[in-house]
Amino acid sequence: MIDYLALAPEIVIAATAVVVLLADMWIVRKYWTAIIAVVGTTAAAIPLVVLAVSPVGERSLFEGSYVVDPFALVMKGVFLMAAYVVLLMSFSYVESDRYYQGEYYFLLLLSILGSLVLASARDLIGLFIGIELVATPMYVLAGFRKGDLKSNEAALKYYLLGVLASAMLLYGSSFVFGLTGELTFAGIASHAGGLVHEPAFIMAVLFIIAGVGFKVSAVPFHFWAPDTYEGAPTPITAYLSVSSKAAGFVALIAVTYRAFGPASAAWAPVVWVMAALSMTIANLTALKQDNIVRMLAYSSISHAGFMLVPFVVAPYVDAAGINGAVSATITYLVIYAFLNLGAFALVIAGSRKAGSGTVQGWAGMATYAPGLAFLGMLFFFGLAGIPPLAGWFAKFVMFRVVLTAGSGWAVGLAVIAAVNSVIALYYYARVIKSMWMDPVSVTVPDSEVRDAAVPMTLTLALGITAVAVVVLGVFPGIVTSFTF
Amino acid sequence: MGGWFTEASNWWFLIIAAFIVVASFRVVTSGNVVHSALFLVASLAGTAGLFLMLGAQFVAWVLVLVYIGAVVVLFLFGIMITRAPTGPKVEADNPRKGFAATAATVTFAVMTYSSISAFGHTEVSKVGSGTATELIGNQLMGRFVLPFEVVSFVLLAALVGGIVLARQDTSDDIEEGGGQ
Amino acid sequence: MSLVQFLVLGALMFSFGVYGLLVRRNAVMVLLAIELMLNAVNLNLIAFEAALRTAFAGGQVFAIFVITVAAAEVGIGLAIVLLIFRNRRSANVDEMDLMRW
Amino acid sequence: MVHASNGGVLAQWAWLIVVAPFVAMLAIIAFGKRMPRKGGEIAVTAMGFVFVYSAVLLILNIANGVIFEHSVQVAQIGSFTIEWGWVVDGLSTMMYFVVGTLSFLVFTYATGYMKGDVRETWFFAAFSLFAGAMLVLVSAPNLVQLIVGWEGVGLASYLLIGHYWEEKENSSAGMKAFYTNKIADIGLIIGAIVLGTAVGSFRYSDILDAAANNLSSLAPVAVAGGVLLFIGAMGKSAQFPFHVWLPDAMAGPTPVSSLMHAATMVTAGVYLVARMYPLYAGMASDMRVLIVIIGAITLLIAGLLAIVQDDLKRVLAYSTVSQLGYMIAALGAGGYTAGLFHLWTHAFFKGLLFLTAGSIIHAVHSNNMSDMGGLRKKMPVTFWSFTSASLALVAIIPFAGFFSKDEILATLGNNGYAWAMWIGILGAFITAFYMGRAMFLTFFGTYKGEAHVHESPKVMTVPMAILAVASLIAGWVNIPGVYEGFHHWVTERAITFPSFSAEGFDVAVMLTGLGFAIFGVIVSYLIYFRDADTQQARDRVRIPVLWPLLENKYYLDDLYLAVLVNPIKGPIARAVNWTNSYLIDGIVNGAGIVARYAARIVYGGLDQKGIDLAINTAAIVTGSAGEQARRLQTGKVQHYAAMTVAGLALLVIAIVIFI
Amino acid sequence: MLDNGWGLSLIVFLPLVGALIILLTPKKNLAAIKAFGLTFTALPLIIAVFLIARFDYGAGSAFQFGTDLSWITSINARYHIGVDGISFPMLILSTILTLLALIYSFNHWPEPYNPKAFSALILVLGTAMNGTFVALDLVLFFVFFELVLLPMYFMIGIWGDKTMMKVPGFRIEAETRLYAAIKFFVFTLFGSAFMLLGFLALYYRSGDVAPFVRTFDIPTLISMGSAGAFTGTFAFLVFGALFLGFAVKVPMWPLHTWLPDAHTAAPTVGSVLLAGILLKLGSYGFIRISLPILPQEAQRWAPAIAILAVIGIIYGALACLAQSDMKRLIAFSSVGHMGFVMLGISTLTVVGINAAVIGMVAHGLITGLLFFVAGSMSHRYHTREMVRLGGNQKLMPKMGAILGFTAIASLGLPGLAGFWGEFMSLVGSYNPLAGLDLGVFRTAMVFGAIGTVLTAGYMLWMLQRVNLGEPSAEWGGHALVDADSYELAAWVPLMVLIVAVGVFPKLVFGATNSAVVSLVTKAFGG
Repeated sequence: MIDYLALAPEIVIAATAVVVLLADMWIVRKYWTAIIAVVGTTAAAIPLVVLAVSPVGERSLFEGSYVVDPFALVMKGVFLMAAYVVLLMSFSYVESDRYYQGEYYFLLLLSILGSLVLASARDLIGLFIGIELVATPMYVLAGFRKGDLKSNEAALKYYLLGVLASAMLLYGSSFVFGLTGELTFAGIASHAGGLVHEPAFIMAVLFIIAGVGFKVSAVPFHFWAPDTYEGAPTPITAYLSVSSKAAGFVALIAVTYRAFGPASAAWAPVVWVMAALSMTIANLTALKQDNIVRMLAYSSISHAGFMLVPFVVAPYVDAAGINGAVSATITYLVIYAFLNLGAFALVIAGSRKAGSGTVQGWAGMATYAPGLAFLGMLFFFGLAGIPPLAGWFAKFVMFRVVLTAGSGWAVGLAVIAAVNSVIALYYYARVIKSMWMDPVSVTVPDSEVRDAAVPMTLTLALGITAVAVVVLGVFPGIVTSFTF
Repeated sequence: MGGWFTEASNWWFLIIAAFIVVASFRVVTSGNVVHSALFLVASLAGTAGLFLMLGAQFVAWVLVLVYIGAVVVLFLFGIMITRAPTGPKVEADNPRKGFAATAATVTFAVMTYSSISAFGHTEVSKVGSGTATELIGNQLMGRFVLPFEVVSFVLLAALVGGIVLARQDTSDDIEEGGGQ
Repeated sequence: MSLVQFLVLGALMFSFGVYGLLVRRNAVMVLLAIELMLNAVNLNLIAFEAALRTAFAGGQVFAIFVITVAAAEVGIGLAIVLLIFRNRRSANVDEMDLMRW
Repeated sequence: MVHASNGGVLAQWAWLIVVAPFVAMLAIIAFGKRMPRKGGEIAVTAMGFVFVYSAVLLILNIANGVIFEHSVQVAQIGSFTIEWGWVVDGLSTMMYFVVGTLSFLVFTYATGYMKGDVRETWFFAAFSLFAGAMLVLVSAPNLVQLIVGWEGVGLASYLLIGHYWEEKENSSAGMKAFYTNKIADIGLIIGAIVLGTAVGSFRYSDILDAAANNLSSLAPVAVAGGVLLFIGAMGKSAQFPFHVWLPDAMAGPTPVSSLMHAATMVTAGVYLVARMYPLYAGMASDMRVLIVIIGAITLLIAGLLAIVQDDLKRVLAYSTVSQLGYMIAALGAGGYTAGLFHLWTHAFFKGLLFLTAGSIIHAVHSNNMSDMGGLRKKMPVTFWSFTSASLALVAIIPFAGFFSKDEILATLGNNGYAWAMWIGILGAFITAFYMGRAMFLTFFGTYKGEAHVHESPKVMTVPMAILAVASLIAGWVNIPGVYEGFHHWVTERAITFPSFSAEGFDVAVMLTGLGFAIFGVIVSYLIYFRDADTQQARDRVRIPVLWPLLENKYYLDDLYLAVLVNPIKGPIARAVNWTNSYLIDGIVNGAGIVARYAARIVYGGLDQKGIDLAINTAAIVTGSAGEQARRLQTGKVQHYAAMTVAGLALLVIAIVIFI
Repeated sequence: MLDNGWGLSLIVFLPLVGALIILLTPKKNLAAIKAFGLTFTALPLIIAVFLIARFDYGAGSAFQFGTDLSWITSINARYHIGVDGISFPMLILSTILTLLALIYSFNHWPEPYNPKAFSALILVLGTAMNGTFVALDLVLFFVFFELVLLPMYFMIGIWGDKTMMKVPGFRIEAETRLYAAIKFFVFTLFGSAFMLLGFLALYYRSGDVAPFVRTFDIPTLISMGSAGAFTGTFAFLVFGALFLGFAVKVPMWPLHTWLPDAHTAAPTVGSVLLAGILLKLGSYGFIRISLPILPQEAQRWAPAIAILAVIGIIYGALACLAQSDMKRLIAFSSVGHMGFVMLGISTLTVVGINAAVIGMVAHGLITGLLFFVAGSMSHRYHTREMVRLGGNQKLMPKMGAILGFTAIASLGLPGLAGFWGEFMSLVGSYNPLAGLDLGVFRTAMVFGAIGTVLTAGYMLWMLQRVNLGEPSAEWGGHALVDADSYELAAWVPLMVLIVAVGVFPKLVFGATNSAVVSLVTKAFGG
């Protein structure tokens, strides 16, 4: 007997997707599809809340291959929230270009469904399918600006490298299956301890981590990210940089801690290297970016590096420590989600006003769009981690975990992270400087374009994220009460 | 090792494997797209044969149907539509063959080394007598029903997405996009 | 039969796939190479299944999923290639570097 | 400390005399501009009050010695206590009186002298500030308060020397004075810290008690502390080699020179040494010889310098330095009373000398004696005052200076510093010589200036007259064997005072000193009276006795010139002058230049090109690293795939090897 | 009611409220903006004055008016605030300076003219500064410590000096304000990143000590530290991390290079608050956190700190002598003065640390005032180049007199506020904590004393070049407006305080002494 309540959020989203698809056939005013999507997303939150408050702590389905526990619930909450904001961002954007609106929202919803599945998946097949369902619609959506060569290119790069990633993931999974005869993470974990020194096992683990590394866009598996982010429609970029990345981290947490937990000695060093490289290389590259979206792409890579940092403590800490590490990553994810969504919403609004998406193009925005400039201050300094904006706490918990591990390697990584957080400030501040302190750029279009009001939905998205950024910065306990 | 050749099935394996290897090699070396596609068919067919040897009839036939039946045809369609170079062309490959070969070799070495170290002495059991298709069915409908349902959405997404992307729009879209 | 022989064969196919992925200029050919890699995975799974005979036929089930998803991916991939070909009259992947640095 | 009383209510309210000047200063700043005399009257009133009150205290002290001390705690820092307070004992009452009297008179004089000055109000405000600070210094019961007053007078002198700051030289002179003192103050401050830390308190009483009881914690640092304090004193009292600031300080208005740079402020150092006398007499007695040496050197070279000056005020300035040398030497030699006594007398006659000089400059509009001459008739009061003061300075019996200087010489002689005594006697000769020179060049002969000369107004002449009398009688308060009141005043101290009595008359020394002085006058007369021949006719009639001498003064002249004058006037003095202006002054100014140069190196070289550059270079390196890093992103998807595969392969190999 | 945490909370957050209200008021309504700004900076001062009356000076070592509420439960970071004798004077100082800064800017809105944003920034700054001084929880401290950055960054970057400057090391020329702003930001962030690591390391270690609960609570950590909980290489590194964070802020040589640029570029009010309060955050951090929590390490590091401090003193003075820019000169003088503060701290003695605190207060008052005056003068003359100035005393007697007064105070004239810090820190370094190397510290004392001379040197030199002499031909004819009522309103209180603290240092020592005594006895056993 299946516990349908546990599956309710997924079912609601799936149903919404189907409804959108069907509605798209008959409805003339396409924005109804968007409204349906929003309603569905909101509706999906209801069973989520029910599950959250229900006394049953953990619901395990299909012989433990699908589990709904607090972790899964929190992540699903994040995914729905992100989806909600992305939908809000999409409205005006999709209208402005001639898009297949119905299909757009349909695919977006399917990707969301994938992320929900992923959050609960506890075996390799579920993991694989979840990742694919998150990714496949995104391949399409990345190329959704069909007329735009950049968009096409973005789609192709994302697709090819994504499939390569899947292949690696699968190859690794096959070996894991072969070595353990298990597919569920729990089962794998029961064997993992004895296989730490088995080359085949290590190879398999690395292949899987590599496959997942694509999703979280961690160096050296990040190459698709900047180009795809730049080329894809901005709301999709936002989704990629937040939800898709979060999905990747869910998968990573699943495989590393749940499946290969006992073998952390095998993967922790790899993650160490990935984290260090991601933070450093991405930050250095971001210093040189003029296109804001591209800059944000690199910044999101470096943030992935920061989120990877807690993983490295796994070999040194007990179960409680592991939980702390997981919580740190999730906390980081949540805060980062708000910040980055806000930043991209700002990019949409700002680029429209400034008629350009480059740092120089935004020069002097404070003079004609002080509101946006102010929000920019919130989001970019938030990403830089300046108190009292939310970002500081994300870094804070990250450092906290690393230092509580108290191992030399971990502390070393912490120092690298500290230095990087300073470098990062520089390129965020560059945008702020251009917005606030530079004379108005010559490329700014004439006044009626530039004084055009920001669309209501976009304003809503900006508002939600901005409020979240400030509130979470002052009362981070709100996040931790869920994630810890 | 000597005993190895005494098993008839190993001889069969050698033949099929050689076939597969050659086909696969040609897939990535032939300068002609159509040929590549057809070589892929060949290597897939060989794989299906191995599946049969390993007693996975159901999967074998799925492979034959889905791939050879659908995918490769799809490929050929794609090749036709994109009018990809069908004749042998010098520039079918980019000049980074050396590096690619090295990378491939390294990959192969790593995989082989670890395979041997892990499964050097594992035997494949019960050749021929395949897993009951019934079992697979039960599993798909039972324990793996959720992924099974979800994968249908993957296919749906692929379907819709494929249509949206591949569909020819009114020309002005392209010009409008082509610029920026 | 030893398990290793199948694994080595799979490894070979996978490596060919990698090679093709890296060198082929035509996007369709790249896709073919990727199919090769996925097929290698299938071979592994089946072989392992044959060696383990798990109660839930994990290997074969997994293989079925892989095949299905692979099919879906191919569809998308070809669509993207088609789209690009329309816009730039070429399907060569190494000509696409509008976005870099 | 015989019949000491606590002075009663008068002593308890003595803080009023410290506060009064500050009140005056604020009042002047507030209302001065709107008042008829631009605030001068406020200042004079306040000083009048101080004068009266200090006079009363002095009388009280003479009647029955007062010893009173009260401190208000203003901060408690760990074991240290910071206190403000006031002391009323023999020493301080004497100083109160000196400061009070001189201030009152000079302020009154200044109301006339500064009339119509560009910044009259400002002048009186600063002047009151000085008086207040000086009284803070004098009334201090502890070293910290002393330092406060000490720097306060330093500030006042900086402000007043630079009073005419439109010309850069004047403000520079003020700065020079401030720096020189500040450098010396390093000694004072560190000395205070050393002693205070050793004793655990900054109070004189505690420190001196410790010194008297040979406190073990004080023993190792006593000498060091003494030396350091003395360095401070050297700065303030313009002792060699810190004396360079005083002549330049003459850039200030003359009343300032009179009150601060002659009568009171410069004696602060002497006062400090006297205040700490038991320390020097006791635990730190090893370094007393240093004090004597410094004093002797100073009195000699300064005296020589005075000879070659043309600027009247500079003559007097060097003379002040030299007299301060006498006092210091006396204190070093153990002449507590002698030193203070000379301080006392010197205050009156040197103050007066400057006032007269001021009055002359006021009339002649020039500082140079070459623009003066023959003022005897034109400014009689000034002339007679000058004469009286000069005689006092030259130490002609019965003028004030005679008694004090004689006592100093006697002290030096009897306490085993004969060499110093002879220097002192030589100094007496030199003093007489340059004073005579100044006298004759200024008042005799013909007037060489342009300005129309006239006697100064009453407000200026009256104080001069008073002081003229004072410089006659001031010395009579301590005639050994006759009346030794002064000695008793100043030994009324709250601390166990090393017992000694004022030096008795030493006739030999006295006569020698006197003789040398008179000799000096005669020599100067014979040299500088020469330009009196313009008046021969009249003189011939009036003083026929003088005639033959005048007739044949030439060969005498030759003699003097050959034997005495030329050597002194010529090489020696000039040599000293050269050393002074090029060596010592050069060192002082050089220090400034060096500092500036170092500054340029530090800032231009190290800060901007060094540290800053290093840090910015780090930034550049990061940037270029970014430039390289972004090159990875070639835009070719297969490069990406390749790098990915390569990266993964490397990771795998690394891990497989390392685990 | 006010002394159970409400008072302090109001002092801290009222300015922030004011900032929000100002942001909501329309740009055009200047009067309202001024009114709100005044209200929300004056109220904290009033409350502070009220608290002065309620403060228990006998128990200056105890944290008073405090409260301790849960904030971030998951990491056991709490909203724990309170003031003791050390932080209380600093709090008062910051409330006063914030108010005066606002009053001053009422008729000195810097370019680009935007009173709304500008006064909002001042208010936010006020919250940040007050908060840092009352925070008794490392996380809270960190948040406020960092919150200072944003407003100051914008203040410098937007309202700063627009002239171009050659950036050392780069080939490019940059606008001073932009260069200075980012430099300030990056430097401080660099330091505080490591400071944060240090905090977390302490947090981590605090779990190993009874009651085995990891905590950020400063008093708890202090009691642990004084019980010797943190030792060894660990503590050494932690102290180093904290040192980086605080030393950048102080700033200590050689981490000072952001300071001259920031001060030169910042608008007048910015420089005032920067010099007046922000620098103190660093030295305050040393006294509040580094010393008591890591006493053993403090003793290990003390000589190094002393040496750096003395280098700073001499170096700053020499750099001042090389300046042609008036504001820059004052900026460098801060390096020297803070050097004295750090020298006092490094002695680890009651005297030294007391000296440090009063030194901070005095420097806040004096240098704040100096920057005010310098700002007003460059406002009049449109230049800060001293060669072009001169005769200011003639042109603007009042302002000249005030400048003179302040400069004299700044060179540490006894009887004015500046003296006590220098003198007592010399006293302290003559006799540092038992066990510290006498040689080092007494040499430090001598050099410090020499530093006072150099200080007098450049201050009087500046006066001579700016105030004295005949006005240069450039300004001879001009009738320049002398100090106006707003300026006097902002300056006179400072002058009064300078004299008051100088004559009656108990105003500060009365509060600090008992606190410092208990600090030293707890941490270093006397």
